[in-house]
Amino acid sequence: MIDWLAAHAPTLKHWLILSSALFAIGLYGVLARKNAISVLMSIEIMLNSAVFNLIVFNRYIAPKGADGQVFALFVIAVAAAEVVVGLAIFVTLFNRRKTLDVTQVAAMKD
Amino acid sequence: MGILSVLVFLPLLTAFIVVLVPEQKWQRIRWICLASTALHLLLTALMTWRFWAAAGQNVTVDRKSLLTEVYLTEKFTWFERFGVDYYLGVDGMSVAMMILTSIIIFTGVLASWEVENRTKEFFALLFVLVTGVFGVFVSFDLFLFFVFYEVAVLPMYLLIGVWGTGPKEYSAMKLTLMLMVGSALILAGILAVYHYAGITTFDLIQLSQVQYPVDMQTWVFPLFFFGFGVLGALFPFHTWSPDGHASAPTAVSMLHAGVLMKLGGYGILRVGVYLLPEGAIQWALGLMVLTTINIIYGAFGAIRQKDLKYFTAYSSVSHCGFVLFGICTLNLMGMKGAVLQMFSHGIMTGLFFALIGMVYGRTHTRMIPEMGGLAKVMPWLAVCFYIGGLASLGLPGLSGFVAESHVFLGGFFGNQWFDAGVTRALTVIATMSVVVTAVYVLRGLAQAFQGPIVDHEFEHLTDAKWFEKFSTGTLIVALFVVGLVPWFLTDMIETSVYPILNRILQAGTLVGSN
Amino acid sequence: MAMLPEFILLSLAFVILLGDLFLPKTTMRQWGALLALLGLVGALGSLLLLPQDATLLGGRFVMDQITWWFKLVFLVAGLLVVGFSADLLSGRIQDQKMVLDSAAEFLAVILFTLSGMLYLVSSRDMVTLYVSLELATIPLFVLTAWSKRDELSEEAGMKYLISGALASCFMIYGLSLIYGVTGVMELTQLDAEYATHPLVWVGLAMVTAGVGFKVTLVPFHMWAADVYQGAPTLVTAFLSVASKTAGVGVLFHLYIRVFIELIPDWSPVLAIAAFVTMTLGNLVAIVQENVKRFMAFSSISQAGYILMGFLGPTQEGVVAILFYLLVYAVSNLTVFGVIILYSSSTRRENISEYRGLSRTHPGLALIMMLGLFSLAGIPPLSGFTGKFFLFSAAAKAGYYWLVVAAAVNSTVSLYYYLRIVRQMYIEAPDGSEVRVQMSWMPRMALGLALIGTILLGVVPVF
Amino acid sequence: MAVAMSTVFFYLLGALALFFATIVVGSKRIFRGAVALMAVLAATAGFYFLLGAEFLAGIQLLVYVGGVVVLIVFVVMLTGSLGLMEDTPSFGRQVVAGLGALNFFLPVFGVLQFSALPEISHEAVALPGADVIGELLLNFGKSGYVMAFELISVLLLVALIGGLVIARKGGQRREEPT
Amino acid sequence: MEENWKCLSELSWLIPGLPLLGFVLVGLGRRWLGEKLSGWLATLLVGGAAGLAVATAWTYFGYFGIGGKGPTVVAWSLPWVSYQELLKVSVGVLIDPLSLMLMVVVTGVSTLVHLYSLGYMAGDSGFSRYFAFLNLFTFSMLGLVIAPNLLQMFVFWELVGASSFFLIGFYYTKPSAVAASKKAFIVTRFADLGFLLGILLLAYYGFLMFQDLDSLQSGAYTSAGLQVLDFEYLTSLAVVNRFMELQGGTVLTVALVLLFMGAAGKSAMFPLHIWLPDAMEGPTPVSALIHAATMVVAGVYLVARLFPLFAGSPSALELVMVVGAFTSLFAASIACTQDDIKRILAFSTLSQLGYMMLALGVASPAFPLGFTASTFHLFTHAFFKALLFLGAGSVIHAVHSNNIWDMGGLAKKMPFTHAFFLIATLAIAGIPPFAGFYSKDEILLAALTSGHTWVFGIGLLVAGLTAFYMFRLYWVTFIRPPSSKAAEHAHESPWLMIVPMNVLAILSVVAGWVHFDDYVNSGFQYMVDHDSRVPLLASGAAVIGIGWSAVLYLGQKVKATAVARAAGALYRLIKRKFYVDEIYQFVTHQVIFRFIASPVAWFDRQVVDGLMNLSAAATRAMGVGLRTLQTGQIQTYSLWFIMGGMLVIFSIWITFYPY
Repeated sequence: MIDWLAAHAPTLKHWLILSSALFAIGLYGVLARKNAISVLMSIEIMLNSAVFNLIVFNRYIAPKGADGQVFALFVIAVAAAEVVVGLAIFVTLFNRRKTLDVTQVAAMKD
Repeated sequence: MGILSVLVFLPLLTAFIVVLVPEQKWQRIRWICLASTALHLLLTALMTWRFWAAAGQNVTVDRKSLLTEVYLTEKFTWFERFGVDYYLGVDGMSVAMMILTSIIIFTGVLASWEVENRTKEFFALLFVLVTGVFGVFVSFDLFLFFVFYEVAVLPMYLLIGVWGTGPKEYSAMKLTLMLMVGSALILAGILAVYHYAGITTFDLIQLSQVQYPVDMQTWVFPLFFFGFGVLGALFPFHTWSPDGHASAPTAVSMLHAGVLMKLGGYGILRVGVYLLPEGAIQWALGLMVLTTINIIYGAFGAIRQKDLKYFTAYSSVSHCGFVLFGICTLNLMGMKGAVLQMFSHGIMTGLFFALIGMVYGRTHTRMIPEMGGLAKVMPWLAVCFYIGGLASLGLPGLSGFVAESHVFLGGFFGNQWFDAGVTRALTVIATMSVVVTAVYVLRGLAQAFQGPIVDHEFEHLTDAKWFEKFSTGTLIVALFVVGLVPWFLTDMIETSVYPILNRILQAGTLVGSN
Repeated sequence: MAMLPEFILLSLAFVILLGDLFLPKTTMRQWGALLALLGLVGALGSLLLLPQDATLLGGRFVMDQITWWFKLVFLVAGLLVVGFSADLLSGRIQDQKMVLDSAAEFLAVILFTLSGMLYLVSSRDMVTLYVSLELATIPLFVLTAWSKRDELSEEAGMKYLISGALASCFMIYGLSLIYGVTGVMELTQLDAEYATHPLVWVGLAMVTAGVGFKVTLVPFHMWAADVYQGAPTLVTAFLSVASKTAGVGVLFHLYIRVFIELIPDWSPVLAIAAFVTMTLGNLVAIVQENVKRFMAFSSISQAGYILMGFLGPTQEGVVAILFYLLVYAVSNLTVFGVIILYSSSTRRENISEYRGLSRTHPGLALIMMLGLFSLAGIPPLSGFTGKFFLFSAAAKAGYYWLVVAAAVNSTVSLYYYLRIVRQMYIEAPDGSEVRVQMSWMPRMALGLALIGTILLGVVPVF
Repeated sequence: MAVAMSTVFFYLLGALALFFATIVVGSKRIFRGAVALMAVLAATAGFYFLLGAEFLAGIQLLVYVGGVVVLIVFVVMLTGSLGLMEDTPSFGRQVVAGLGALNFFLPVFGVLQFSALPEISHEAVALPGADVIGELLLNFGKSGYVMAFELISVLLLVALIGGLVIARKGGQRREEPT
Repeated sequence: MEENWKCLSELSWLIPGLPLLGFVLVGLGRRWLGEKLSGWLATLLVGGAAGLAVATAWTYFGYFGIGGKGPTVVAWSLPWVSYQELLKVSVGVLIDPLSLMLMVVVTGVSTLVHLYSLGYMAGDSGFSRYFAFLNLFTFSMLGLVIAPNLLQMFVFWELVGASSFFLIGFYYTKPSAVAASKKAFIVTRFADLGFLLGILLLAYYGFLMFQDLDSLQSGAYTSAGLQVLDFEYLTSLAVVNRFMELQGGTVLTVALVLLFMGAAGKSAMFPLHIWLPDAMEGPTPVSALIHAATMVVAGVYLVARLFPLFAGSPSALELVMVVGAFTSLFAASIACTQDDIKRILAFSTLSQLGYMMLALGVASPAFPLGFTASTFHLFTHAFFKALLFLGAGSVIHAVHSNNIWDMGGLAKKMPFTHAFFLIATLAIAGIPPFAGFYSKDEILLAALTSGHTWVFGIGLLVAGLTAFYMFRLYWVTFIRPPSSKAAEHAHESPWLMIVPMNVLAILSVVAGWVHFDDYVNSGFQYMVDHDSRVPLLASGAAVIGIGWSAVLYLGQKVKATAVARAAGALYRLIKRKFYVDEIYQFVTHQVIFRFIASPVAWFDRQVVDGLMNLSAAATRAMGVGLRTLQTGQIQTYSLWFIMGGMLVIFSIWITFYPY
């Protein structure tokens, strides 16, 4: 049982497939959801899968260095900044338009 | 600052001065412009004399040289990384064209003596246009040539758009766009030549020494021919000319039909044929057929025209067809005839449009059926119209005949690559246009000027004032001078056509052999 | 000392912020723009004096001739935008609704963005590149949503944010894939065997998508129209010039420095992208009514022309791109200058509302016309020279069909530029006499931009 | 033994992460989505532990889960969409979104399947810890990231200022929408 | 004798120079000179030219003697246009018997017409303009006559056409005059097209053979500085033989036919004659000078000048003969039915020109008599036809109407005009002592001796018809009782008009006695036996004609109307000039204008323009179509974004995957 489990340890391919799956789900969220905040949440998932990707590569491709982790750190910080700005805009948008439904907020067309 | 730079940038300087003059004193603007064009005429004469002195020395201009002798040159590097330099120079053809342009702009200013609304901008734009045209005729660097070529095209939009009559926006937009599409083709051509040459320079003379691969020439020459042809009123692309000229104000249509359309022919000769002789040989016979259609089509088109300006526009399409036909013959007489025809047609159309402007100023109609018996009321204008008409149908003693006889002889003699039967048949068709021209010229003029007076208010119309007499007078003198004493012009043009001819003969041995 | 311009900008931003805290309320509104302007002039001066190549921090911060040129464009753009902003911030324009609040923060954010862009072009490794790119993008979301009274501004901000976030996700995912294959953070000349690895291609493609968003290449250009229209005109100007140049900087670094062997194989893709970008930009611009939306599509088509420089990575192509970026920046800002000044006084944003401008404000009309003609590529203005050498670079790479297509496209572009010229010069004014007042600073900035548009074409800069 | 444990954890946490991600994306209630997001991020933190990047796991939990998601919850409440029952997107939108997601996933999946990924060593290796990361962050040398460090601080400052300006304008001087 | 020939030949350029000077002075100086002075100035200048011409002729024949064919001398030349190496065209004066004869005729008749016009045109508003154009015409006619090369001839040929256009359209307020001038110019212009093509053909082949012919003659041509288009070169024997061999002579024939087309246009031969009758709209002295004596003979002069070439191609001569004969018969028959006095004279000119062409047609190297006969008839015809026209002019001046049936009984009222008119009518009818008889007799002799008997027959018939219609005119205008009030109190014209008619009357008598052969002949030696039957037959036909017209027209009741009704349809056909005018009208207006010109104009407006507008509209439509992509929805943007991203990956996948 143990050795069967050991034999089936996750290879790099499994990790990457997992991260791309997460990315895909985030993508689906961005395209499908109507509420702006849900869209933002889906984007967070995508960002998270990218960071996860970095760590996987750091662990398996360049275990000596910690570049991957440093980059991950920075990305998390940037994500945080992004969310701050995003939510600020969403709040003012809500105050003016009383809705955050992305399909309604389309005053500017062709 | 050689004489050529002065010649090119004097109009631009005038444009600036004019802009500074306050709006109300619009009379003074006219006088400034007239003074500047007069000065320009003198300078051109001086330049011609200096050119003649310089070219005269090596009268033993050996007929075999492949390089265009360029005189009065000014050259300094501009964008040295791309091999672009500010290279002005003059040879026979350019001098002829410079004389034509300075005469036309001089008479053009006189013909637009009574432009009241926004005179300042009108003359400023007009002189920017003239700078562009002068620049093209003297620049021997392809980049500079193209810069001046586009500068010459753009003010047209505003000139026609603001001061025009009738569907002015539509025709202004159509004219500008079609000419710009033409210049798009030329740009592609220039870049192709620049990159196939291998040497990073835009200098026309150096580029002409390169032997371009023949298959490259096959697709680059039509780019040049059709690119420049759009401006030279080549058959399928000529539709901008009737509308453009009909809506343009007098001076603009004088300048445009008289000079700008010659840029097309000049460009084909200077850039198309000179750089890509093999391409020229391969294409010229087919294009000869097209230009013959051009001639006949323009002539027949003119018969049914009711509006004087459309009438002249179609006739200039036909005459420009002669220019292109002459170029396609690829022999000495044909090409010399093409340049002569450029000159003579320039003067003729300038005269015609000036007169139409003056008649329109009086009768406020350009419809021939509405006019009648004007000769009794304005004899001077009627006589000038008739002289212009006779010149355009090629009456000997006027410049039209000299140019057309060159083109017919050139067409008839043909060259050793073309099938003699075809060229001769085409020349015969082209000569027939002379009769058709006679038909529409005489019908039009007789209906407008002879016969009893149709509209009774025309009775009290006045004849030409001093400036109108002066401008039409200059043009008519030019017509007679070229008609009676052509050797002055033909020798000058011949010196510049020989190098082009030698390159074709040298190329001919290649095309002929493979 | 290669970092001097960046330091000047950052310190200036902090000075303005602190100034706003301690000094009385209105000082920053009145003098903030002037202070920023002086700072920018100082930065520009320092850039001109700096030696053109230096590397700091062990290769993390590199300054070479090409980077120098990019920084020049950024600083010029920043200078002009701050110049134009003087009246808007100080509230001296009649139309109070157009006034931008919290002037000090606005200036500070702009300066921070500029410093981000300067760092962007000097960074040579993935991390610094990504962070400076985000520093150059996220503040723009803020700027877009800055205007209080204009409800479109928030909507534009929201759209810009979501698209921007999506693009940066693609960006990081791509970078991570590249890191995964190369195993190293530095983005230097990739040796051949990595270049053929499929993962790298996917990575590069996703990074291109991310950057394409910023440079408004066609599949990724959708956001541009709404954001350009919604954002305050000043920010639109900044967006269309500085942000696009930053994007081109990243593309430049990727395609010319890192993945240079890929160019011969990728250039057909790039050529098609260039063609589609310019054509779509031009075609849709024909039918636009709002002048800001019109400028959006015009700048999309300009991005198409710039892409032509990437085709033949010869020395000529690089020079052509750099020159055209400067020319585009100056010409675009000339036009935007007039739009800003005209719309800030008369709140008019439709092309048809520019009728008779040549009668009411002859000076403005002339400047606008020269700017538009330079964008259309009419000699002797600089736009022509720029486009000519760009087309020459594409021709050298053998894409003659693209050159002809681009030339015809610029003719179509001439058509819609002339539509505005027609409104200004041919149509009669509609009688509402609203005089546009300008203090000295915007007037000086407009003059500077105009002189740049004209002289760059004639004076041999390179 | 450890490898076996990692396999178990990998598949367990993987399933967990994917499940919660679908909830974030699919649930009608936004608040429920926010909570699901928290779970996904926590699962990722678990992965980091698995991969040996404990410091990162800590950061993830602290910043992401603690900060970002809390902020999102806070805004959800602020915009009164706590109880908001967002109607499920129309079937057409779902299909298109699914297609878009698959359009990304399939090529990447294909590339991963067919391209030669570097072979990896399974033995547990200690990834450099916080000390190495800290040293890298402030190292002026060739491999240091001090510039990025400075820039990220500026970025966070700008985000802060931006957020304040935009948010304040809404709250403090609330003019009636024109 | 030798030195005044030298000095006169130097001054020969003055002959055309003086009328040119007249044109310039009178044309430009209208305001200062005033009417009277400009009229007299013009007349004096042309008179001077006439004096010079006669003096040159006198010294020429004095110096070179008569009898043999005088040498052709290019007295003076100035380089004008240099097309190519061997195609340098110069303007010059070529003197040889033929050109001298014509110079004398042209300047003589022109001076007399000038004098006559002083009286006829007195009081007309465009008085000085009239004299300016008359001088211009004389200058261009002289230029044509003395041309040393084909191109100069073509140049002045066109100028003659232009000046006749101005003169016919002199009364430009009259629509019919305007239409007539337009028609004349266009028809001649159409004919000149043939002339031009002929020149091109000759120039091309002449150029090709110049080199080796020159080497054959060991540089004779180059030493003489000859150019391809010079007459001396074209008509030199070597060239003619070479042309005859060239493609079996077809090239030569085609060239000559084309040249003859030009000549036919100017001399109003059959297909191209429609403009001459309408040209009568111009003032009568103009018709006298241009449409009787000078311009119309230009065609004959062209064929005469190129006679050696024509001799080289019998088929070309054949055509000339046939066209000449047919035109003379055709015109003579129409003349019998016309009522307008000037139309009758116009058709009689047509028929006499046909005579001259016919004479040239029958001439050949073997029987060159035709050449001299035609030039002799040209010489005499100029005088009596001019006189007829001037007589008609003074009659119209008196009666103020052209229609002969309004006249009648003018013999008593206008004795001088009647006398001169009678002399001229006798001359043209070919009654022995008068000029017409001798020249017509020579033509008939030439036709007979050269074996063209059917041509001789037509000649005789035409002689009879000519006598018939001339005397018909004479009886009705002078002898029959006056049929209108105007005719009753008509009075004699002033002396200014009588004197020139007097001179012409003397000339029409004397001109016949000149032994023409010594002066002008074609240079081919020939032997001719004067068959005495020919003069008898000719004068007999004339007498029959006169008698027949007296019978028909002299009685109380004009029996001619009865005959006309009897002839019915045939009479109407001839009266309507065989409807040739209507055919031309139909061809030009219906066929050319409706079926070619307006479709071209429509095609240009709709199709070519349409295409341009279509492309513009298409671009705009694409723009509108693409604009709708911007839905404003953030989702669609993101979708495009992702699709685009994947597109990039996919395209890379294609370019790279095969490796």
